[in-house]
Amino acid sequence: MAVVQLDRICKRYGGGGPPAVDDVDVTIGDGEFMVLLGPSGCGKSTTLRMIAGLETISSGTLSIDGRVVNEVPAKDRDIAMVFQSYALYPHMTVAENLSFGLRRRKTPAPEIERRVREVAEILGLAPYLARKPHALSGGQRQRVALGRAMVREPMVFLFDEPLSNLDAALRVNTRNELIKQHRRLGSTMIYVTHDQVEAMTMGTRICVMNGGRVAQVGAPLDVYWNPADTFVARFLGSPPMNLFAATLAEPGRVEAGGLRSRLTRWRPDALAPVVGRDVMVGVRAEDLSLDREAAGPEAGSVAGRVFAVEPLGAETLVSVELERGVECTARLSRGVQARIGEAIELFFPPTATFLFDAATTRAVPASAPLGAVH
Amino acid sequence: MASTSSLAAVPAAPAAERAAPRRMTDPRRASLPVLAVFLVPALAVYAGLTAYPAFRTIYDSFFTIEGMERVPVGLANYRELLGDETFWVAVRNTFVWAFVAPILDVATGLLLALALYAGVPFARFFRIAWFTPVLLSYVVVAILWMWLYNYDWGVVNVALRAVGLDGLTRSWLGDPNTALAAVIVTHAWKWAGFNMVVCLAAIHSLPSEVLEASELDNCGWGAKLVHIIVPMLRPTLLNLYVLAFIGKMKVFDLVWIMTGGGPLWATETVSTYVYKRAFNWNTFDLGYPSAIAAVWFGVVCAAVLLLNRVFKSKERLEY
Amino acid sequence: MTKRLAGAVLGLAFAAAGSAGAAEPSQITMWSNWPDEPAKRDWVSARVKDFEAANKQCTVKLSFIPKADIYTQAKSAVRTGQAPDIFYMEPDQPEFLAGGFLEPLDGHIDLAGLEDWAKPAWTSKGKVYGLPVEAYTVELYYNKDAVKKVGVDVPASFQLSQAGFLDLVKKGAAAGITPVSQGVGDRPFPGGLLLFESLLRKLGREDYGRLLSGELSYKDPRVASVMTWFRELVDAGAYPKSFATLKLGESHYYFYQKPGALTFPDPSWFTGRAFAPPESGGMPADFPLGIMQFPAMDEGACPTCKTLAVAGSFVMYSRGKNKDCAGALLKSMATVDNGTKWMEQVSLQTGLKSDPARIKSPREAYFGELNARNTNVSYFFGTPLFHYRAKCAETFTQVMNNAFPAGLISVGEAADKMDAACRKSS
Amino acid sequence: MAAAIARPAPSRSPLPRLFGRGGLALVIGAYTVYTLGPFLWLATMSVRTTGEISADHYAWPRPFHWEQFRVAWVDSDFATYFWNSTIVVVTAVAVVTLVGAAAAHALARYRFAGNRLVYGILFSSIIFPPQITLISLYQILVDYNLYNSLVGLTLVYISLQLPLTVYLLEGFFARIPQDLFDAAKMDGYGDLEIFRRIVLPIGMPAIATTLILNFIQLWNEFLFAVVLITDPEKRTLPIGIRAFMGDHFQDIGMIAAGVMISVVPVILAYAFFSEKLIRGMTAGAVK
Repeated sequence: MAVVQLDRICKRYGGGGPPAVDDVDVTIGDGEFMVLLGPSGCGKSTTLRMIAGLETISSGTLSIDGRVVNEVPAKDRDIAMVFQSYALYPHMTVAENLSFGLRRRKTPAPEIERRVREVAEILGLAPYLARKPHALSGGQRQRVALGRAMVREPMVFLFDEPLSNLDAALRVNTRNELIKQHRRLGSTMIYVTHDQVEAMTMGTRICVMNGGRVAQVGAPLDVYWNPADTFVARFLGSPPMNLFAATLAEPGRVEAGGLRSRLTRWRPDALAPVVGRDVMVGVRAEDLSLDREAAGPEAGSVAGRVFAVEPLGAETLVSVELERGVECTARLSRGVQARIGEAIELFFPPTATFLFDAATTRAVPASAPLGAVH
Repeated sequence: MASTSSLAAVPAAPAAERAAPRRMTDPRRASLPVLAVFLVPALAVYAGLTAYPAFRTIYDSFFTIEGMERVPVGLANYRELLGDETFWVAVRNTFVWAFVAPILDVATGLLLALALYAGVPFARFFRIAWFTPVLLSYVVVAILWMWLYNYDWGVVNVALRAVGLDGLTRSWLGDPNTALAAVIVTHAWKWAGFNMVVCLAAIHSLPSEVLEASELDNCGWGAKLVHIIVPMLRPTLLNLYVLAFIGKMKVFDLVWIMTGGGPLWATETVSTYVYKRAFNWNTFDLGYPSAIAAVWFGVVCAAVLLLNRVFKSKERLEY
Repeated sequence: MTKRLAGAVLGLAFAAAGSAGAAEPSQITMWSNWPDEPAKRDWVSARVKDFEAANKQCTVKLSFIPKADIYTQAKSAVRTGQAPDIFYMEPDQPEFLAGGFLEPLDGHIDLAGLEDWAKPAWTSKGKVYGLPVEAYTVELYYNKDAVKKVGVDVPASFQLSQAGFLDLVKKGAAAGITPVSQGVGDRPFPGGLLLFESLLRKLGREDYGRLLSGELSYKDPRVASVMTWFRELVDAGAYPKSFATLKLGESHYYFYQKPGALTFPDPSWFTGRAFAPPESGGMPADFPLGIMQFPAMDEGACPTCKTLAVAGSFVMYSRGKNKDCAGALLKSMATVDNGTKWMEQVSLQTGLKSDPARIKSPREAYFGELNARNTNVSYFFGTPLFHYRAKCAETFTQVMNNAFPAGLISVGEAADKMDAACRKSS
Repeated sequence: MAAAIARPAPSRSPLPRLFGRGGLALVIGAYTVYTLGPFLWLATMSVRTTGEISADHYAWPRPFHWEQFRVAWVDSDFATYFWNSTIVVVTAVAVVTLVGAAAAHALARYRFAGNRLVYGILFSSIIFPPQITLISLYQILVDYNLYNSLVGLTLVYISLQLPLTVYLLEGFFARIPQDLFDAAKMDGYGDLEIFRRIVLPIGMPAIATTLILNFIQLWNEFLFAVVLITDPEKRTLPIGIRAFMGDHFQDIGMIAAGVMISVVPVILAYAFFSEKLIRGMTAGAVK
């Protein structure tokens, strides 16, 4: 159990260029399941590897449980890590893989035996202890990788996209398994992924990263509903949030192309700094509907022509072109009948409107909380 | 040699750098003592048994060394080399060999590998059979092929006579027009199997999807070979070529035993000439052969760099 | 890891040290050629055994090593003080003497035990450096029956004329019998034997000497005429087709077993191989062996000339650690008695003095014939390779030994190449 | 025969049928005769006397003179040569593999200034014509009292095969995923232990390949052996064969028997290990 504190951590590689990790300042609480989320190259894996001790820290301090560990080698940090590739030792059996780290730590043999048995039981690996990794399925390998971390009973678990090599069904299973183990162990876990579903479902908090910097930290739903900037807004949510460029001519309402919306969440003084400036208006796909009534009296709307229809079974994605180059996607109910080329108008409640400053991409703080019916 | 400075640096300061924990946290870095443990044995072997003798050889090339006396002669050995007819003949022969023969080696190896890949029965037997020549020492290969090339009862001439081509029989190793080719063929015989094994390994590692895709594209065997297999094996083939090239630039044993460089210097290679000048001429001068060796080392290095440049191949042999 | 490695290396080093330490202080080493010539090998072994029996304080480690390997190894070994105390050497490797690696034998052996004609081969600045065990003359062996069969009668002088020899070659070729069994597959000189013996008889000793010392050009009309005649022999098919690759041992076999040839020019150490048991390739007992003189040249200055040379000799290493034992061994070898034994057992001349009266050779007939061909002859000392050095020697090997007798180049080209490499510019 | 394989066949059938069973069989048969024929010819000669051989070089042995092998074995010191070759080659191969693997691992795994320089230096010695170092090497061995000793020859052999070993193993080791090293580090292992417990076992296919290649090359090495060893008791097999040839200058049958004695063990060893060789070469290429 431990608190992991990243204090203005930076990572620069030789040869100039922007830092790979820039001024990351996060504290991960004891027993927390923190997800580092972001697109590839955003610095999340590098951050994780710095925590693991597999990468030097260029500047800033990293402390675990109050102890500064910048200069402590990986093996002495009492951290276990599950790799994306699992990194199972191909020449060892499952049992040997599980016990490899313990043997090094001079754990007594009966103790090793006991822990390996226990973890194997928990993860359902008992029948495979004598096999080598190449004789295991992908899911089994993943569980061995997890087990290898678990037998160590470390203060902190690190996961580097551990599910990305699994197929969809297995991924869901394993996700639940991980959540279960987190609950059982109560250890601090830091989990890197680029998959927002994993982030939303597993994390007690998520930390969205972009370009080496932390874009936003918070509870999953909080981040989802209050994205700090357009990047977070679009990164969380599938399909990504629709953004429309507009100029805020008057406080309270905005019109651009086929978009029409009232800004009821902002008091005029909140909007004052952006009046007359370029803004981005955001609407999530799931807030768009064909039903004007449901969207309420001050409903906003977008109008355009359908150019793509993707029935997903449970729902249907309809893509609409408002004018040349301006598109939006709506997540509509499965019964919707839309034909390509057809003119269409979609409605959304004014309380589901997001507003960003186009120049800074930062969200314009709303006066009233989001009030959509969900 | 640029190497000496870095050689000295590694073992020189292990203690001073021991307290460098900063490095320890990056698994792609290692502290100097660790690096030293890994590298020093190899570098010591290299320094003591390769670099030092080579350096000594280059140093010797500025002397005339008769018996116990060494007389510094500056660049005289190098100047003499420029006018040495035999040396230039040897260079020509070696170049012919080094540039042409590897094509033969690699092409044969590739085609054999393809034949095995095509899934013949008893593939394992053939693989061993075709590799057998690689296992034989040059001494044995030389004896065997001198018998094969024997004018009176060698297989080559016997076969030619058997099919009525008496006119083509000749003393293959004794005729300056055929001697070099005859030795090159022998060398290729020995090495084709090696190239076959490497090519086979490389073919096996080609992604089968690509080959299958090419079949869907209605791609014929020849087209597949030219457009798919050869381009995909390109790094392997080029590396084999360069390795073979280096081997041929040094070729010695076979020539020495089979022809001794004759007839009329037709098979003289740079290596046999160096050896001849160092050990077989009734003079003790080591300076001149050292000069040849030094020049040749430069030439081979340049040629390898040039080949790498031409092939633009950063990829390495796939093992 | 490294510990294990170091352990392995140390272990090996100890093993080596152990074996080195076991060596006796009075042990000397000796390298001899002739691993493949039993008669000579036996003679050397016997001398060493006799010596060891008589000198308990010395032991000899004797190895028989092929000649080429001895030269290669000795060449590196002398430079570094590692050469054996006594080793095999021939006078055509003068660099050892010139380099100061040989010990003068004057103080060690009784020089009176050496034939006077043999000493010059090893004499430098008044001192003698080698024990000339093996000496030879260059002879023309022939198959009596085969020569008769092709219709040539060998005259009572046992010497054909220039035209007569050409005739012999042509008749042999016409009959499908190779006229001259010879090959240069593993030796640098056999191809030159016939031509240079002929040149000697044409030019006489003095001018032949000038030719070999580079004072006389190969363009000299007398030389040219012999070379032209020789070229006729070649064109008439004198040599086997396999000339270039035929090894010395094979050319023996070629001559007296299969396919057979009329003549075989060879130094008189011919016997070392020929008198080996027939089942391992030696001469059949009933082979009609004859020896004739090389043909007399038209207007030749010296039809009775002949090359005499010293071949296998033993030399002492100047930096040897045990010169007393080594000297004593050589001294024990240089006796009339041992010379006689050599003649008896090896059927070959020697530079050691011998007592012809006591020779009881099982090859009496052969010896008689060899002696007969060597009465009333005047000797020229040394083969071309004894006189030639470095590039000139190499050119001799490639051109006169190989390319010219193989018919690969013309008389003019051969002369040009030889002059370019050997002619003294002065 | 090369042309026959390359001939384009306008077919889109899978490989085996590409240019017809017949053509393929012919090519394969011809090439097999080409590689094995000379060898089998040698084998027949090894059980025939020289007299029989010169009567007809291509006749089937009748009767089989197996005693030639006995004579060849007894006559010459093949037992000694075998033993010497075995000691020298096995030691050299073991040491060069270990030393080369350590260097290859460091070069493949660690980032440090001069990494490529060291690699280039080590590899460039593959270019050295051996004659270049022969004489100096000889002098150096003498200086260290290693001349005419099997230890000296072993050391030279190690240096001879080092570049190839480093080259082959570095290529393979570089393909071992970094994650394995990271995982081992997290598991608490140091650099040396990782080398021993992870790199060596995982690199086994490639190591097997270099073992075999080094073994073949050193087993047949001639030039250095002839210059550096003069004692008949210390001769290795190739010099032994040469000496044996010298002893039996025109006894073709006996030479053939001697050659067979020297060659058969290597071929048997290869037949036994060939799967490993191929697997090692393939293993590196398949990730």
